[in-house]
Amino acid sequence: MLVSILVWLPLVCSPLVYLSSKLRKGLPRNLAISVSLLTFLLSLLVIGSETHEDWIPSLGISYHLRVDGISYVMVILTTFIMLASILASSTEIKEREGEYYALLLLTETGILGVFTAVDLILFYFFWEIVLIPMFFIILIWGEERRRYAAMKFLIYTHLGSLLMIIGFFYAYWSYYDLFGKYTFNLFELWKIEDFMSQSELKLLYFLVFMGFAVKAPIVPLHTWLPDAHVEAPSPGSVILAGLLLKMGGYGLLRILPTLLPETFHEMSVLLASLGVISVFYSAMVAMVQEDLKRLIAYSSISHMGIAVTAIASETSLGTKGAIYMMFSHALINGLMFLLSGAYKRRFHTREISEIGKYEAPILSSLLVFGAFASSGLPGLSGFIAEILSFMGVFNRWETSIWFLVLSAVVTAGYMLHMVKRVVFGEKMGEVEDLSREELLPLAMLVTGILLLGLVPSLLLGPLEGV
Amino acid sequence: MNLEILLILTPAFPLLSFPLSLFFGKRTPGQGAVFGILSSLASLITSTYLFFFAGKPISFEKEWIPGFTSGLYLDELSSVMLMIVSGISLLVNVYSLGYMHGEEGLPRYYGELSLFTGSMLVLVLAKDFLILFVSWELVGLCSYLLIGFWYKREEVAKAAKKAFVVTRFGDSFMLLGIILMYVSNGTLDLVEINSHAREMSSLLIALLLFSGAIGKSAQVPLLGWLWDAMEGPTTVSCLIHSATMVKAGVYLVARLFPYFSESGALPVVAYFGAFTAIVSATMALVEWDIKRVLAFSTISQLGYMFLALGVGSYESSISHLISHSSFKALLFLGAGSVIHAVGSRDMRSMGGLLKAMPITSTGMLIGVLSLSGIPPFSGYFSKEAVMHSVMENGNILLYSIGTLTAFLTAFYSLRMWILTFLGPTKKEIKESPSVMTLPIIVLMVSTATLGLFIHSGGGTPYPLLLAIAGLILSYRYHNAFLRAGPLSTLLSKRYFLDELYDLIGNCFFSAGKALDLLDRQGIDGTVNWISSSTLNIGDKIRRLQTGEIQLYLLLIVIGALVLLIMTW
Amino acid sequence: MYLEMSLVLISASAFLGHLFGRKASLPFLILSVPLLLESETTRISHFFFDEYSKLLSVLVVSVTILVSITTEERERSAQTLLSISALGIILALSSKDFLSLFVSWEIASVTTYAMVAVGRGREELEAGMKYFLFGVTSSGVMLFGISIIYGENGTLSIINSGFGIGQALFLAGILFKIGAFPFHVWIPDVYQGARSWTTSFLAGASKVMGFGVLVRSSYLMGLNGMDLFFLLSILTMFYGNLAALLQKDIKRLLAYSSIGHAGYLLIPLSVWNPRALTGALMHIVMHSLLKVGAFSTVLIHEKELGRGIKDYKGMDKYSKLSLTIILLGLAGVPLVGGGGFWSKYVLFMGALASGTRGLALALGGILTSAISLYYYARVIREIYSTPGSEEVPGKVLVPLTITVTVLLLGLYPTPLIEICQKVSTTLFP
Amino acid sequence: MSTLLMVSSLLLVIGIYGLLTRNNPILMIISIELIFNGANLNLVHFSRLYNSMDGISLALFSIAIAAIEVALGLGIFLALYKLERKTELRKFRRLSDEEVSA
Repeated sequence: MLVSILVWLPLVCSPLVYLSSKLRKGLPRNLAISVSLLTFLLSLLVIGSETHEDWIPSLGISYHLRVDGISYVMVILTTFIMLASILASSTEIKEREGEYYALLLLTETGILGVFTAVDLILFYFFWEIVLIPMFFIILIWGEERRRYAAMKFLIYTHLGSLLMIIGFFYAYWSYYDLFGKYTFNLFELWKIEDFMSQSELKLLYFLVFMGFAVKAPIVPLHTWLPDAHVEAPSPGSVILAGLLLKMGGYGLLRILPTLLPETFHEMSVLLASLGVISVFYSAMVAMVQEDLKRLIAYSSISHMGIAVTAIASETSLGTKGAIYMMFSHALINGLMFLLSGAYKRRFHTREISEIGKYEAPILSSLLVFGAFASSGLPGLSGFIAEILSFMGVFNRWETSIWFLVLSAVVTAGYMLHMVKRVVFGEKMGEVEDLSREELLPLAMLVTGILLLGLVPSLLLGPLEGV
Repeated sequence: MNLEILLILTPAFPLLSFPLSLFFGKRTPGQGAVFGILSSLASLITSTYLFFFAGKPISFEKEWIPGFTSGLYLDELSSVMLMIVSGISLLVNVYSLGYMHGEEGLPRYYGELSLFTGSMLVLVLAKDFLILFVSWELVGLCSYLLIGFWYKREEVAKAAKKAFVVTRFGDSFMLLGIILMYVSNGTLDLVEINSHAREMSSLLIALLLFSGAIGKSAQVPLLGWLWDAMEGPTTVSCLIHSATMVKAGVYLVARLFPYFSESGALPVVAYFGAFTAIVSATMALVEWDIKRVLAFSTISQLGYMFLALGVGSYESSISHLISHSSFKALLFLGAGSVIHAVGSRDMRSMGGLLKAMPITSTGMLIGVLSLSGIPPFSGYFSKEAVMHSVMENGNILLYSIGTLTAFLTAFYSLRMWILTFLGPTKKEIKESPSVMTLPIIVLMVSTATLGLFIHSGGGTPYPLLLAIAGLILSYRYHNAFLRAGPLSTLLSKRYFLDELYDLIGNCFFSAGKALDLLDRQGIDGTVNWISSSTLNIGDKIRRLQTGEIQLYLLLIVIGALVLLIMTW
Repeated sequence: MYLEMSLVLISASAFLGHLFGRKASLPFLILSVPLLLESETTRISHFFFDEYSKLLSVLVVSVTILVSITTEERERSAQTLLSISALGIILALSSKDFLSLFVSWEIASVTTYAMVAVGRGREELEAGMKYFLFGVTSSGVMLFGISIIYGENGTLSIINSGFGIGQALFLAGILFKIGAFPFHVWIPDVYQGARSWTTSFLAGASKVMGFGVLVRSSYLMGLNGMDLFFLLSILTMFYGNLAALLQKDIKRLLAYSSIGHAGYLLIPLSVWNPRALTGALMHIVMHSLLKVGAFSTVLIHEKELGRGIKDYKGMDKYSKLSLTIILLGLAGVPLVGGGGFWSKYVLFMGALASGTRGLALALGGILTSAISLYYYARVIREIYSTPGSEEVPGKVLVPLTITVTVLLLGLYPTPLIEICQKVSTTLFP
Repeated sequence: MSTLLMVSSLLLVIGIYGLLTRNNPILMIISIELIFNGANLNLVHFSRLYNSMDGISLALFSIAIAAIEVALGLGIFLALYKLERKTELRKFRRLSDEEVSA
């Protein structure tokens, strides 16, 4: 019962937040913070809870939410990142705050639902809910090319998820033909696998895979991400990078292998090679980016690529590594996006060569911290994620590991190249440093990265059963 | 039980002083120096206690990442290293009181210095590969931060980035080796690996680990970053880039010596070491930057240590490591005080400082003599031990390279000393403050006395003879190699290594640009093309509705006709 | 007995509407709805009222009520035309022989021609003229088809007799009304020209008649599952959505979107299975509600904002919110789009149930709804680009109620699905 | 028998031809009437053939309906004529996608 309260709490509160903007200017922000804080605390004790009722019995659609090892970790990540981005929004968002915070809470419900849904239609229901609020967030509060980016984001991901829903229907009907019962329950539908022909299975795999491949960007399908990230307001891109990509990753990690175990095994070589390509490809492209946010966007594609490869290895180490990578990547890229937002507020541009002209000690030291965290420096969460993922991948394939390790070097290369141009070099003067208000979310993310770097059992504990 | 606590405390002190000096440094005297000095002093005391009184080996274990056990381990080798690291770190901390006086951002400097000392101590004490690799990278981070201390200057930024990326390149191969080790042997524990070396050893893993050592100890081919690292403060160059960090590679091979010998990788180590020694020695002949000369000599002495390990003599390599730490630190601190006085690193603006800086010049002289391997000093005994073990190994090529390098070492070190201290005095300067000369004196004493502890086998005299010949020749024509035409340009261009590195960097960049173009035009292009083509189709179709009734009626009739046709 | 009562009430509302305007006709209309709900399957002379026609007629009457609320008070003739047309539609939906079908069909169509032209404005009259000419031609063609069918099988009742010339001509007439591909040409011009309340009636109710009669008669004539319908459905889907991409005028955009939705409604005809039919029934209900909601919102802001999408700024926040939800519902987005999501996906789910043709239809449907999301989002983008004005016009009541019902159906669609499922099983003996 | 069918389909074709070519609404209404009468002819003929009254009743209804439609059509045309002062249907191009290009 707890899990439905958790999932629907933000949605229920969002109209309140929207209406509160009429009463007093600052109210929506405080209300949103308290709601997300409440959800975060609630998410800590939601382990193991499950609700299962009928929603549309005649079609076999049930309202089935469940929190086990993996989704528990993901739920905590969601509420944590959401809290951080709401805190960070106060400095970034000045007008139409009521609508902004209401949309954020709506997104939170969608994401929480995705990580806990067991029924495929319910999963798709929450999957699609996230799209519209993010579209509006990019559209109304984004930067110059926001209209193009918002439209591209909406249509691109929508089309991907549409293919996925057709895959679910396909499985649904074959289940009905074989067993005569209507159900969308994930843990029932995999029984269809040994009755269906190879070509059908490949088609089903492809359809469902497309939905996840667009969201956890796998290279050929990633071009919506840099535009969406660059144009979204920085708290928005924190959620985009931090949580939306994880939905794709979670799908690949959880939904696809349970729905089609053997086919997933057969196709895992393809998935791994796609993952490796996206790691290396986006690392190389990130190297030449002139726009700070675009560089971080490509680096998040490359990190997610590592997670995808680790998922494809299907080893227990690999899965743990993938989840760890997703968690730490959310924190690190969240931090980097907030920093780039801070730079944007000070210099009104994202060009790396421009923002290096002035001195901001705390801001640049945090940037250095973020750069090293994302290049997997030991002692920070990125390192452990990489170690686990590499070991997991190595168990299955030796060759791909060379590319992954080389891309880790390239990551360090372009991150330091960026740091060199921003932090080092001639300074023309001072600019006012991070205010206390800006520091709070950053401090949250930094402690998260450090904590996960030094005490990995915190996150690996609940993942024992994986 | 209290030994284990002592074991943990040694690295804990400096690691603790990192946040302290970073955040509270501003308010304390010396901008955080207090924390630096106290913490290195404390760890020196504990390591001396551990060295003399503790029953070795001591080990401490705890499960860090679920599924992997990691911890600290102390034996003779690591306790010696403990002594060296904490000792030199103390001297450098004291020295930088004077050298870094008046610089802004000192709390950051002292914080990073103690972070470095702490992670170096952890590296030396690491019991398993995870802790080793964590401290390995942390040490790399500190070297990046400290090289980049004067971040305002452009070449400093380049040097720091280059240092980190090149060492990271080596480390990534080491990471591969570690993962391969875990996957094939199931354990990362160094002690266990050494004890089961026979059945666990594999040449590939050994070479991968060695490539990590090459990256960190700046051996061929990854040596391009060390002389650029001289952009950092001299105290940093002394502590990190000569005495401790660059020795991590040698320490790694020494720590896994049984594993390396079983896997048959030692000859490779030997040849890499010898080749690096000779190449870097030649580069030093034409160098005008005093710190760069010392950097080349560090690389070549490291080559010696790898050579000693390669030929199978573990003791001589460690002894050379110990003696090198003291006389190279002495040379660097001496060079530091000269730079501090003259204000530039270029030897052409120095000269005739003998009378003005008596302590520094005598200290540098002792260092030079010990470096060239002239008796009473420790350099002679340790280098003698190395050459003796090479001779015993019977490999003539290695032996001749060794002796030739000895000659070159003597030549360029005396040349450096002459150019700085003899000749016409160009500037009126005075001796450095006592806080800088005190460490120099301490190191002079240690360089002189250390020789007694090293028992060398008393091998062939050739290295000594050639060293003396080198000294004499260098006294006479110290700039000979500058006028050697094409050879001198080759040397001054450092075998075009810098150009090679830039080339690699650029080709990565151009590949990146090509892929970015592909991304913007290619993939993004197709996406935009699809959307614009659908829009065009939409537009073409839209034009069908001209609003003219006749056309509409025609359409309806055609539709009805099509239906009729469908009936057949 | 209830059925006769409700029919009498509707005709009474038509008569009173003319005399006393909306105040008199509305209560009668509202009263007739519960009566219709109570009526059991009976047979009055030529008309067979069963579950199928009951569902659709309740929909039509509620649409008529909503539309008549949006008309101005003084437009007396509007009420009568609306009620008579509703009456015609109800009768057409429940007729099983050509005579009653043709007569009620004509009653409904003639009143709609009059409705379009009643505005007396330059655009209304041109639209009325065009609509009149196309409508009458197609009913002429339909009548000719009926005469040939009558010639072949000697009886006027609709029976299964293959697919000859007569059937083809008859189908042409019906497809014209629903706006399938070759016969859709009149829809954009008439929807743009006519007054908004007429357009919402056309989109909401007369399309229901077209769909209802098409399904029943093709079922009776055994034409369901023909390749023709597959082709028509795909073509209509793609034509409607592609043409809507670059529309500047919001009413024209909604017109093309209803052509697109007509394509979806043709799916069950080509893939004849109970689930697809349930989906189609749900979709016709949702589509009518959403279109009436959309056009009534447009009606409110027609005067001050004009109809170009570019200048759709500064609406009050309630109508902004309801138009957004309605458009997202048409696009089939879950939760925020409410019931629109369920109806579309039950339809596609049904399509997928039968073979590769069903898969092609479902893929086509998915692709076109993605395209439709583009132009709906373009409209939403314009609405939200500037903050809304504060004062709230009284007329916003109708779109708001529709939005609320759509959202409720989005959260808990089971009642609607149950009813449609019950109805669709009656068609599968 | 087939000759009668010939005549009615001839009527249909003429009606459609009249619609497509003539531009004056009144003439178009006349051609629509032709189509209706073609259908009526058919109906009456077949009901005579099957000796049942259905066809004739439908024909009667259709005549009535045709009359209603003609009245309505003329009404609309007159209102349009008052406003536009021109009868060429091709002139009425305001409702179209033409000028509203992308």
